[in-house]
Amino acid sequence: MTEIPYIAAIEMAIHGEMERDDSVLYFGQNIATSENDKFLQAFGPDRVRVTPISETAEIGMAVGAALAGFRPVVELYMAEFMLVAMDQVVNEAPRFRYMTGGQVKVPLVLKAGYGFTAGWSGQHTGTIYGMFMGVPGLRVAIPSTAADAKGLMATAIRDDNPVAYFHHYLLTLEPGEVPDGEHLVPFGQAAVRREGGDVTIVALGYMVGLAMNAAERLAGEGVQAEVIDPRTLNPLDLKTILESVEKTGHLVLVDQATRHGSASAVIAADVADEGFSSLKAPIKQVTALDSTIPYSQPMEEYILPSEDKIVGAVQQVLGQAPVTA
Amino acid sequence: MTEIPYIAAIEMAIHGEMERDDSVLYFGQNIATSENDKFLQAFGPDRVRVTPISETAEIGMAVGAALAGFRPVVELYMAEFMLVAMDQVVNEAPRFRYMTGGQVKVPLVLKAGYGFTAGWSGQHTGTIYGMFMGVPGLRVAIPSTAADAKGLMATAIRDDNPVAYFHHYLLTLEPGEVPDGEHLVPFGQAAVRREGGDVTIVALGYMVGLAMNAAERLAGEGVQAEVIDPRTLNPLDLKTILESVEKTGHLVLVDQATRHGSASAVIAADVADEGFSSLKAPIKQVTALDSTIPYSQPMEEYILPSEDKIVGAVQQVLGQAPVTA
Amino acid sequence: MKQLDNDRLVWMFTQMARVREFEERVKRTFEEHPGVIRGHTHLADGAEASIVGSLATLEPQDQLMTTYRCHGYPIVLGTDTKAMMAEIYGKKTGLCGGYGGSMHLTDVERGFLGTSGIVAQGIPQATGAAYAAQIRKENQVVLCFFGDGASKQGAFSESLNVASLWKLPIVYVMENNSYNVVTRVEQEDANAAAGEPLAVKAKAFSMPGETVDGGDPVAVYETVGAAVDRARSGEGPTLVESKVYRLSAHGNIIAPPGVPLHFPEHEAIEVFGNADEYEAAKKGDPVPRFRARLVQDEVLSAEQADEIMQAARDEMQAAVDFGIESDFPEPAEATKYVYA
Amino acid sequence: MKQLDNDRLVWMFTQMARVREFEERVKRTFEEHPGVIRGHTHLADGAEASIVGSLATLEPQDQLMTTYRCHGYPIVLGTDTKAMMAEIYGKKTGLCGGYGGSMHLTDVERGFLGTSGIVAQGIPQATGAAYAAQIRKENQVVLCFFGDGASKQGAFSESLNVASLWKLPIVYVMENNSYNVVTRVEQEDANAAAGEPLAVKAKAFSMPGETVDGGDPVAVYETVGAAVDRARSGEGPTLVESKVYRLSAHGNIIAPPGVPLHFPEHEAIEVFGNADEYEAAKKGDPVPRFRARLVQDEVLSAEQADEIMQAARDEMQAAVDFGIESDFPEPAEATKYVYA
Ligand SMILES: Cc1ncc(C[n+]2csc(CCOP(=O)(O)OP(=O)(O)O)c2C)c(N)n1
Ligand SMILES: Cc1ncc(C[n+]2csc(CCOP(=O)(O)OP(=O)(O)O)c2C)c(N)n1
Ligand SMILES: [Mg+2]
Ligand SMILES: [Mg+2]
Repeated sequence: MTEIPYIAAIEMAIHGEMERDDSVLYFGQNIATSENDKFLQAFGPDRVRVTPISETAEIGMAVGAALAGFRPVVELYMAEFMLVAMDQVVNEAPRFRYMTGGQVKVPLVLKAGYGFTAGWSGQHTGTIYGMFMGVPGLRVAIPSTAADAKGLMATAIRDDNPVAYFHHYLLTLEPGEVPDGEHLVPFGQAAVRREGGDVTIVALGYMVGLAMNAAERLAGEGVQAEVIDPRTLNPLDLKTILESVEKTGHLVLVDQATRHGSASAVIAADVADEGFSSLKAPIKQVTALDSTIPYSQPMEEYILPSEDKIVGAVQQVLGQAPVTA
Repeated sequence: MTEIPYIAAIEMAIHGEMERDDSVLYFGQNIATSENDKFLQAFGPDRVRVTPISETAEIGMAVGAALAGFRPVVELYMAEFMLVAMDQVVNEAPRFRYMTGGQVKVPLVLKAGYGFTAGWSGQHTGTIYGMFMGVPGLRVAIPSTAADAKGLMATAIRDDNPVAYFHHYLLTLEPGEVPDGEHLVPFGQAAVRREGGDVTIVALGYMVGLAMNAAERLAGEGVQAEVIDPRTLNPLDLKTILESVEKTGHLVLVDQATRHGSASAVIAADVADEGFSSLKAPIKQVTALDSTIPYSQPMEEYILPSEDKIVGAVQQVLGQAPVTA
Repeated sequence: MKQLDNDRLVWMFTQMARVREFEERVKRTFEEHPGVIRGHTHLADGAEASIVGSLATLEPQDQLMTTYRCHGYPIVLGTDTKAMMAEIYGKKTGLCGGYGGSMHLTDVERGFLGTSGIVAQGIPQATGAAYAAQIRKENQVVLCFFGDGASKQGAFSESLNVASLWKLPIVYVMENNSYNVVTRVEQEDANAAAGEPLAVKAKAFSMPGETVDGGDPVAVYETVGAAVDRARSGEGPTLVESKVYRLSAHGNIIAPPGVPLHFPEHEAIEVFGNADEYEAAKKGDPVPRFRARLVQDEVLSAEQADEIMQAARDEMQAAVDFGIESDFPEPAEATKYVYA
Repeated sequence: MKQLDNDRLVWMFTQMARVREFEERVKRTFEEHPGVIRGHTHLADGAEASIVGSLATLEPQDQLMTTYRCHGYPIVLGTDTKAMMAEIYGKKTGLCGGYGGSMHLTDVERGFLGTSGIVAQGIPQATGAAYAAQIRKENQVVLCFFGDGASKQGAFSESLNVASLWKLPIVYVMENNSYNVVTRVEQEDANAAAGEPLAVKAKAFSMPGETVDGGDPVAVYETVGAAVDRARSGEGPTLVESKVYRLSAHGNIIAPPGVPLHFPEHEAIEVFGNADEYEAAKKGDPVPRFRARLVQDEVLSAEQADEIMQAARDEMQAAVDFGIESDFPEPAEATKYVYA
């Protein structure tokens, strides 16, 4: 175990997989432009390349290189930049295997940061994993800790399917204990971050930290919250969530996305079907308000989920607070 | 009232709005390439233009023309073709008004067909309105009848926000009674297609027809289903749905999209929150299976929602059928 | 580039005949077996010389990617035409098990990595395969086929820039058939509107651009062959504009179930009322044109040519029969290949 | 194109001075008022001559769109610099009410229709505004600004093809500052790698392409002016490559809250260790260069030039004060402009 920042854990995983497997490539914009780059030094310009600002070419080339037997990791910086190349992500990479009747596989990783709600304003702050979650053939990972950042990236690179790997910008420098050497976090296995019998809080990505803080505050009021971090949205570990709800009878979901564009809604709908009989109260979602993210800090804060809003939602489902829609 | 096909109703609305308002433009691929084109003849080459296969330019130009005071309608044919220009749809058109502090508006309509499950295979059959539903600033319409096709298109063109207008390919030639002259269907007003007290079926787009047939079959078994067609996903008329669920206590949603990429999940989540106390049984969704759409007909049918599956889901929520997940 | 000896010329003619006959049988299926072909089908008739001339330049280790208009290439590569027809008929014996259909024929073993039905999206994919080829260092070249329309899609220019910058071993073959569905190239392309060849686009990427008569398989072989040699020797990519004329409409009509599908007349006639253009193209049909040349040059006798045509007819009759007689896949197999 | 008389030259220098001073004050804000500017801020220092020379060609009815590197243009158009600074500080008195911030300055009344923070996406938008101008027939021209990097994005080529095909009244001004963040243009552009100017890209669209010294406002005025004249007379678009050098880093450092933001050294030094390049660029700084020329040509005296600089300093001090003193918007106003 070593304590390193979240972003270093991601890089460690890419580095480790590149050492392990010659077929792993790493390319994208604004990486490895100088000779001092450590990836370039370690793996050379065949496997590590800076690309032009051409996401469609970048992701399309990743598809082609994957079809031809490689395992590309594409550095995209911000998740929204995938939007200019969305067809490759949604309608190409995850479909080739299927349409060819299993003749090919398309192992690639799209590394994309999201949710940079630090004054990045309307076009760079989106939490858009919800758009990818339901795409058949595409895996979606959303690490919330440095250890998972490493373990999910390593698993993503070894997975034979295309993976959209979303790291949260506000976690970039967040330190955490990370296992040394090989560390794989399996896809489809949620982490129970905190146990509790009164309410289940399913929190996504960066929201896990907020939910943990809210849970501590609630504990001070005698409410024991179980905090679940699904870690991957596809596959989704619904089982762990259902088991928790069976125990607690109450569910609050926390997602930085806007409500109708959230992944939390999709999870809530699954629980409203398969976990209905466990539920003692409405399923509440704490999400961003239905708005583009504003630049100015007080307005930005108003739009986003917060510890207060999580505590409020828990109190609501437990009948401890007046219900205000 | 005149009986005309769904597609003719859409064209009638565009034609009518172009007559009414000189600022309405109509452009896109493979339209108006010959002098015989009726839009070209009526409105001339300034307002009606064929474009190259360049969706990013097409939609981006629509944004620019809208900023400059026009109301473009972009012919996109298949909804998936928007994916190559997704940034313009998701991160540009709906954000400009907001980011400029209300200085501009971006009235435009993206006319896109979806769900062509008639052997169009993996890349042309998607039901992807779920990706757009949660985008703040973007309106989403999904007409299921010829009359609504006309009325929602007219409203879309007059709306001051960008609108993604999704018409279903399998409805193209479906005839329906359409009001003559001006006909506007307001956004955010669901249609109750059939009244019933036992179960609420919320069906989206083409699924409305399947749901109506299923409801007829259920009526034969003594089950009265209320069938609701939301008509627009943003704004969503949750009120009508909640009122119905309050009456029936049971909810089934039908969506041609895959489950985790569906709009029905988002609606289900809203009901699991705001309508929880009305619910007597789990909320069931009838959606496509989590798969790319195959070419071969027997496999295609296996993946898609059907009347049988709707009837089965209703029987399940009413406790009349064995629950098999 | 190897010289084309007589055997090779006969081989080229044979492949052209096979592609033509396959496409004829696909088209006839709409009448002879209505309802068997679903969705959208795009034919290569008229482009045979371009396809065969291009693929004749390849070595066994080479690879290619194409568009949805994809029937011709695997035939030339040696893919079983029975499996191809069965795929187009949606049968479990199909090349892709009935999962893909007409638009997505793929034969990875023969280097045909697949297609995209989304215009131009295969261009970056082929470019990625060329990147893979470059770093694998096994002397591979990738051919990337696409239409004139596709060159108006951003994916085209993004890819050609990278390929030129990285000197990737790839040849971009633009099959310019003067149409994008019902749009004529002058209506959508600034070069065409200005009277320039589309190959001029290569200049934007500091890359060579060539225009060739795509109705002449030998000319195509020479032009693409020079580009392949260039690519193989590490000098980078070339854009080849191959001028062809498709002899069928863009695809079968687009209609919901219930309406019988068929191929309408070519857009020159149907949309533009320009039968002359179409008739002129018919007169230049590359298959009889190449046959006449080979017969005149005494590479083939008329009888041998007829035998080749007859063999193609027999082969494709067998393909149709096989496709019709094959079974559909099991419905529940539908979720089999969603994930690897 | 009008001749530049002395008044106009002085006006141009004044605008360059104002832009420079504004950017200096934005940059200093990171030290003087830490935490006030959030997110990502991109400066135009080094591009003043290009901006002013370009905008000097416009008539009142004309319009423009730019990238996130957008501070310079509205200053020249006459937008209140107080409102601009307040926007960058996130205040309710800001040009966009605090909704947009540094990357999205917009002043519709002055023809500045907005910006996109997504590379190259403003190019089709400006092209659409030019389509609107063409059919409105009020003699308008649209200027579209973007970076060298943006020309590698599909949106660029898709747009230029349509504009040329439709002969739209637009001028594409590529500000080639040789960098896309930390990537040098030769590392990402096939033309640059081949030693060709980026203006050669215009050939792919059968459109004129010009390269101009973007450090010389008069040269820019003449080149862009000729293109504007051409556009206004209905002859269609032009691509102008304006060679500039940005004198600051791409933007302030990218870091989560808690880490104080600032502008690092220019990438030439920070990433490539090439201080010589940067020093040479500094020597060619367009603001003192133009000042020297005007003084030498006796268009201005040194004292007058100093006065202009001082006035710019005073104006921008007032802008900073105004921005600092202004209030934040009410939080609940945040949902106000989601829908029209
Ligand atoms: C991005 C996208 N836009 C539109 C379409 C619809 N479409 C299918 S084929 C086609 C024409 C393509 O023309 P061209 O590239 O010249 O190829 P051709 O069919 O002539 O061989 C179009 C517009 C599509 N498949 N993808
Ligand atoms: C589609 C997209 N990809 C990547 C980015 C990140 N990005 C922001 S500015 C920039 C550099 C653009 O370079 P250039 O076009 O030369 O403009 P400059 O900043 O040099 O003025 C990049 C890569 C983005 N905003 N949008
Ligand atoms: Mg074509
Ligand atoms: Mg630049």
